[in-house]
Amino acid sequence: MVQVAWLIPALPLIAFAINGALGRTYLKKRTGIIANAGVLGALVVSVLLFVAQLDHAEPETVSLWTWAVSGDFALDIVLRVDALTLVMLLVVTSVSFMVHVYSIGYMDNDPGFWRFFTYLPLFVFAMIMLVMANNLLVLFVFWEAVGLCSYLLIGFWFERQSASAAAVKAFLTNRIGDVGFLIGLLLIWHVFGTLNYDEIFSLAPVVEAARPGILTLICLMLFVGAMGKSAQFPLHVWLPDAMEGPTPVSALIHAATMVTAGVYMVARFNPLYVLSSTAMTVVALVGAFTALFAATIGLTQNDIKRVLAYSTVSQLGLMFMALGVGAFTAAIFHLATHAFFKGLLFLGSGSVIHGTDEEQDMQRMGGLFGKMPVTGATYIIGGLALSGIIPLAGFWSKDELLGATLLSGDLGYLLFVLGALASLLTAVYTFRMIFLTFFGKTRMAAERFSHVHESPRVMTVPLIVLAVGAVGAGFVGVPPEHGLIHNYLHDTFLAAEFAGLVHVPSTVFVLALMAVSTVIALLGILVAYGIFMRRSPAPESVAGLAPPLHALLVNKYYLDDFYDAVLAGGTRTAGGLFAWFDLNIVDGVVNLIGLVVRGVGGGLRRMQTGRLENYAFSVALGTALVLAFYIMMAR
Amino acid sequence: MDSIPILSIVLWLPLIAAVIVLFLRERRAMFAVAMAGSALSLILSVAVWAGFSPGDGMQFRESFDWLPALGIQYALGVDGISLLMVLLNTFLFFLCIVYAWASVHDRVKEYLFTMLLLEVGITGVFLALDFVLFYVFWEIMLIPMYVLIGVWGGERRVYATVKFVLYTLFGSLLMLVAILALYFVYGNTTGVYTFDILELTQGTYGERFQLWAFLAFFLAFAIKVPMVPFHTWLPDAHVEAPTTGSVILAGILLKMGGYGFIRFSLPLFPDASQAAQTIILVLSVIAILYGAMVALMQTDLKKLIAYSSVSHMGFVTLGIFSFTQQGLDGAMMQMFSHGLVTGALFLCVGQLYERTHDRRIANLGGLAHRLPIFAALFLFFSLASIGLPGLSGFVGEFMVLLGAFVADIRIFGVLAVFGIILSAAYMLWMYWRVMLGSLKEVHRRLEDLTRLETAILAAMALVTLWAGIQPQVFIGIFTADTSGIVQALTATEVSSALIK
Amino acid sequence: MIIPALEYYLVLGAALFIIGLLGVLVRRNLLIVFMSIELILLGANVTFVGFAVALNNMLGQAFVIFSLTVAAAEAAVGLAIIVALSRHRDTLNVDEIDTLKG
Amino acid sequence: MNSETLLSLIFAYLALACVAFAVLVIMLRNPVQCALALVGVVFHLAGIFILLRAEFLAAAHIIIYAGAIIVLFLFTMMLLNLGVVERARQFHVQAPLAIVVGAILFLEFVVLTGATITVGAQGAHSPAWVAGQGGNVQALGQVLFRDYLLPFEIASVLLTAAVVGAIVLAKQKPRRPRSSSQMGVGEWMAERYEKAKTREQDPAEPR
Repeated sequence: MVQVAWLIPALPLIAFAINGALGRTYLKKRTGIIANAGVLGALVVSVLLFVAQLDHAEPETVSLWTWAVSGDFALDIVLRVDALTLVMLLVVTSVSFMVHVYSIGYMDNDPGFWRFFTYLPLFVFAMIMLVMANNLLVLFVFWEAVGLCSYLLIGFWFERQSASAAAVKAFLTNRIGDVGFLIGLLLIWHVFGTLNYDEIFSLAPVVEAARPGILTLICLMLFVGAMGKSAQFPLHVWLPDAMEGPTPVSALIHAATMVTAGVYMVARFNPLYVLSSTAMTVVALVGAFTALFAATIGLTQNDIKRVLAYSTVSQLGLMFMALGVGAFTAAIFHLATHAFFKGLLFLGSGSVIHGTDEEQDMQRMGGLFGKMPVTGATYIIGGLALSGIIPLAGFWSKDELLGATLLSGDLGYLLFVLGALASLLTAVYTFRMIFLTFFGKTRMAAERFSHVHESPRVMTVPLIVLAVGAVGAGFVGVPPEHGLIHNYLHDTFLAAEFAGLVHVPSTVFVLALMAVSTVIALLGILVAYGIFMRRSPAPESVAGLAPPLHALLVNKYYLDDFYDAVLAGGTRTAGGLFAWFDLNIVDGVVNLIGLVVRGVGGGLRRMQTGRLENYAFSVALGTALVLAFYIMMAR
Repeated sequence: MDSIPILSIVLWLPLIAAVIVLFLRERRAMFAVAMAGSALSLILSVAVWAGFSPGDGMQFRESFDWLPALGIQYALGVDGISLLMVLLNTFLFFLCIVYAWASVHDRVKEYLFTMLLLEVGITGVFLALDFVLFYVFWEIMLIPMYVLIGVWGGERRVYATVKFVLYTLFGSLLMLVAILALYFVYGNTTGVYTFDILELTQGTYGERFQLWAFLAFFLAFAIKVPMVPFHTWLPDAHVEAPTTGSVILAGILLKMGGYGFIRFSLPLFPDASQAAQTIILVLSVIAILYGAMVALMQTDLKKLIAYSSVSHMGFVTLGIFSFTQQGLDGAMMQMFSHGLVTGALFLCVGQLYERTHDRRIANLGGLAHRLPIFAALFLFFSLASIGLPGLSGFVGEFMVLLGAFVADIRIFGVLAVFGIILSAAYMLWMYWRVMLGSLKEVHRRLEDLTRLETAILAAMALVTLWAGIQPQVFIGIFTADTSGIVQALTATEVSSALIK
Repeated sequence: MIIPALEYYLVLGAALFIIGLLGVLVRRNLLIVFMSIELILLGANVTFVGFAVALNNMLGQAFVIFSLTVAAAEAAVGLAIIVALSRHRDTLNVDEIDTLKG
Repeated sequence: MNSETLLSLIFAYLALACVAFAVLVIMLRNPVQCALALVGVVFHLAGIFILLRAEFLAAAHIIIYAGAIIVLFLFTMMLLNLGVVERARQFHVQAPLAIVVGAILFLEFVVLTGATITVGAQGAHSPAWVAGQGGNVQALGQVLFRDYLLPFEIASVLLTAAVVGAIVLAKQKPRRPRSSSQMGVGEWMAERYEKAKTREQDPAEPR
């Protein structure tokens, strides 16, 4: 069964190839069908494979071809199928398929329809390969490939300067992370002499014993890569801007799948991370800080997609926090549930944008629930799941990772407080968004409000399906610590257990925690209700409570401006200096030499009268001198 | 196949075509002959590849005495290193001549003659197994290049050609001196006076002599590569050269420098190479970062790509002077990839220029609206140039970095990694300003690529993709030969360490 | 076997050579410059034949034949150039012909 | 007076006459006279060759130089009508310097001839061998057509090339707008004559 694993990436790839070659001239609208078929095929094969592998989650591999052999460096392209991969595959292919279906409706009137359905399967292919990679290099290759797709799709509406700018920003920020990843990869090659997962994992304890500290360095470098891809502070700046892309893209790439690649990577390298407590602490702290940091910004954003983007950054921060305390299963669990409800929220916001004729500013919305009931209902489900209301998906996973954090020791208390605060703010901004969008009196012009409509079925059906997922996906983790996903991933994260990072909570603890997190979520919703429903329209008045704080948050702590001025501006200034140096100094020296030679030549040129007899005379004179010299010497 | 002098045929076919072209009047006929000549040359070099057995040293050798009194032979042969270069060379020349069909209408006969002559010269450099023959080809190639830039070039072509020729001539004259010195030193110690490259490579030379000879060779190759600070001829030459001239210049001419380092500098002067390692590594890293920084601020498309070449070729020298298998293989792959990708980028710029008659980035914008096929291909090659994994550019850079990490010169590797951020920055920023955003009024009527132009770029794109997905196909050609060089080098390292 | 001694012939050759050289150097008329060049060749011929006889080697004499060939060819081409030149530039004055100047 | 003295005397006369005529060649104003002086040089040189028993070369010199080359010179002069033209300054400004250098060179030659030249090994072509071949002409023929046949043939190629070259050069039409292609030869010569006269009278004529 595992031998057909190559079909999973191959089918979307074939769809990409067909659409890319024929889409513009021949297929046009039919590209949507082909892309959907390809991704559906991948989904079906993934499910079949999952079912077939359900009872034994031993890693299996499928060799494809030799990539390169150079001296003692040898690398094959190998597909890996194990528990973690299969979980990721299921999430990726199912969400992808929903987004593909949805996009047929959403992109219907776009002149770049075929282009969209060329890029999207390419992304799915790359993402599938990313999770199926069996060695670091292939992981890196597709790590970059998904970044490329992200670049292409963010800049999809390339006539907009802001879209192109956002695309370049995303690519470059990711590149900064990738430099860390690449250095980590090279260090692994240098230290381990191999890039294969299993070999690295089995050698890790030996290496740690032989060269203490090197693993910390490697883990931190890899984590820099993860920070770039998963938009962790301080490399998070690209993700909100990435909302310039079409909304299905935001749902698929910038919420459900690609941005979780960092989480996947750290989880995949758990045998390395558990050996370095420093790296783990860094991961946890960065994650927790990002979670809170992004949530505060999310409170003040008015663009519906930007709120979701900061929410994504925040949720990814929670996942990293869980990874950092060794709760790998909880992190992956949250990754999976998050994919469903965040995908749902994004698609819902896309539906809103679609129905309101490209309106993204929540200040000009309100009261939309009556106009678009399906979207509104599913959106509320997604919001509840995100806030962590029992028994929706987000509750189980968030509850579990908060619990694991609390149990992880001294640092755990701090992390827990940060995480809980982030959860509280999450509930606040989520319901701020819901209230501002769907409830209260509308703030739209009457003329426009009358044109608001529910989206077509091709878009609402995916919403419903994802809403079902957002409700039900959490049950794979029930009962806590002993659910389906825990058993399934148990072997993958065995290293954490060996390292003593897994603490089994008592039942009382679990129940108490459940109560606490429910209270937190409800509290958040209440606060949002109090501010944004009862005193609607509220944003301005809220801002008036603490103007400096509000300004700070609205401007995202001025981090973007700082980067723009210092990093981009600095690089440009330096580039200008270098260019000047090259033109005037380096080339100047060359030209100076040329000038000197020319000057000397000009002097000598005057000797060239051009008259033959002068030349003949010089010859004669020269001969006379040579002979004179000869005669002198002969004496 | 032993009985057929296939290398000679590959080498001289374009010359025969060139001579025939001289006697033709019709443009169509001239192109037919030129294309046939270069296509046959390409096919035969692929045939050589098919018959080539990796790791068996020099193959398809031909030799007969030329000036036996002086130990000069006409000797040809290929190993993996030169085979890859020859393949790249014949491939690019064929495409360039096909491209010229659509773009060159001025002095066609002279143009084709020059191009074919250039092909002979460059192929000869890679095939020659005799120093004199090598030097002859090395210099002969300058003349058609000079003509190509000087006749079909831009406004400041005279300045550019003179600079190019003087610069390279300066380097190669020193090399000639070193070759003669080598000849006499080898002859004095062994009594055999020969210019045979393989035989001279077997010899061992004193440390002082190595240092001086290395320096002379180094200048010639460093100017060709070009390494910072000998690079300033490159932007000028590229900007003024006609499109095909730029393609050949970037695609193959620069590779002669890297080839020279691998073929001559390392085997002939192992001790001197070791001694110069640090300096060259520093220069390489400077080239990578400095070239990228300068490229960032260029306003002319061709200059930008020219400086990106400086940056990319920095990886080549970095790889070579890491003295590791991976580094050398990476350098080879980087040269191959750079030849394809930068060649293709110059073709793209040429096609753009034919349509807009402008190369200043500020005057372009939003061209993707009118030129969708072009936009896709241009993006493809820009990404390949950035070193996107899965395309050929990545393989070379990655393996060079591997080499740097293996050789414990990690600091250089780490610094070089930052070059890849900068390369993404200048390429994507350029692409954004040229292709994306809103279209300018003057460009409303541009036409997209013709089928022929698309086919040319697509052919290059396919090879780029192939080399990125399955680089082993190409690495397998030369890795055995590079490993021989590395082993010889490390052997001397060990021996000199023992002496100390 | 050579009367008078070889040196005399050599000195005669040298004298002719020098006189020819002087003609090239001092005269302004291109035609006369050409004649002076013939003188130089003649000087060389004397030296050749002198050596040939002194050394009992016919090669020297054979070489004079070639020297004659050169003289004839040179005269033919040179005079043709003179004709072309005088048509082209209206002068046979050597110092007015200075296009060799860089 | 033995034959040796006699021969020496003959040599002295011939050599002095050669030098005298040569000096005339470079001193006379009228090119025609120069050409005639050159004939004088050649004839006396032929005498010297006979003195050296190189009869064939003597004849060849007279035939080729006097018969061909100098005639060619005279013909050119007539074609260009130069005999009349040359009344301008005849000698170059560098003449005094050149004479000094020439004198020094001559002295050096003489010194070298007297001091350093040693006669090398004797060749195979002794007078006896020459006589055995049937004389100078036959001997030279043996050497030229047997030992040095290829160079001889190449020399003929050179001559052919020279002939072709001369024709090409002389056939070139002047590039001036008032080209002589429309003029008859006489008209063209007349025009040149006028031009030359005006130039001669013009005091501002460049040196």
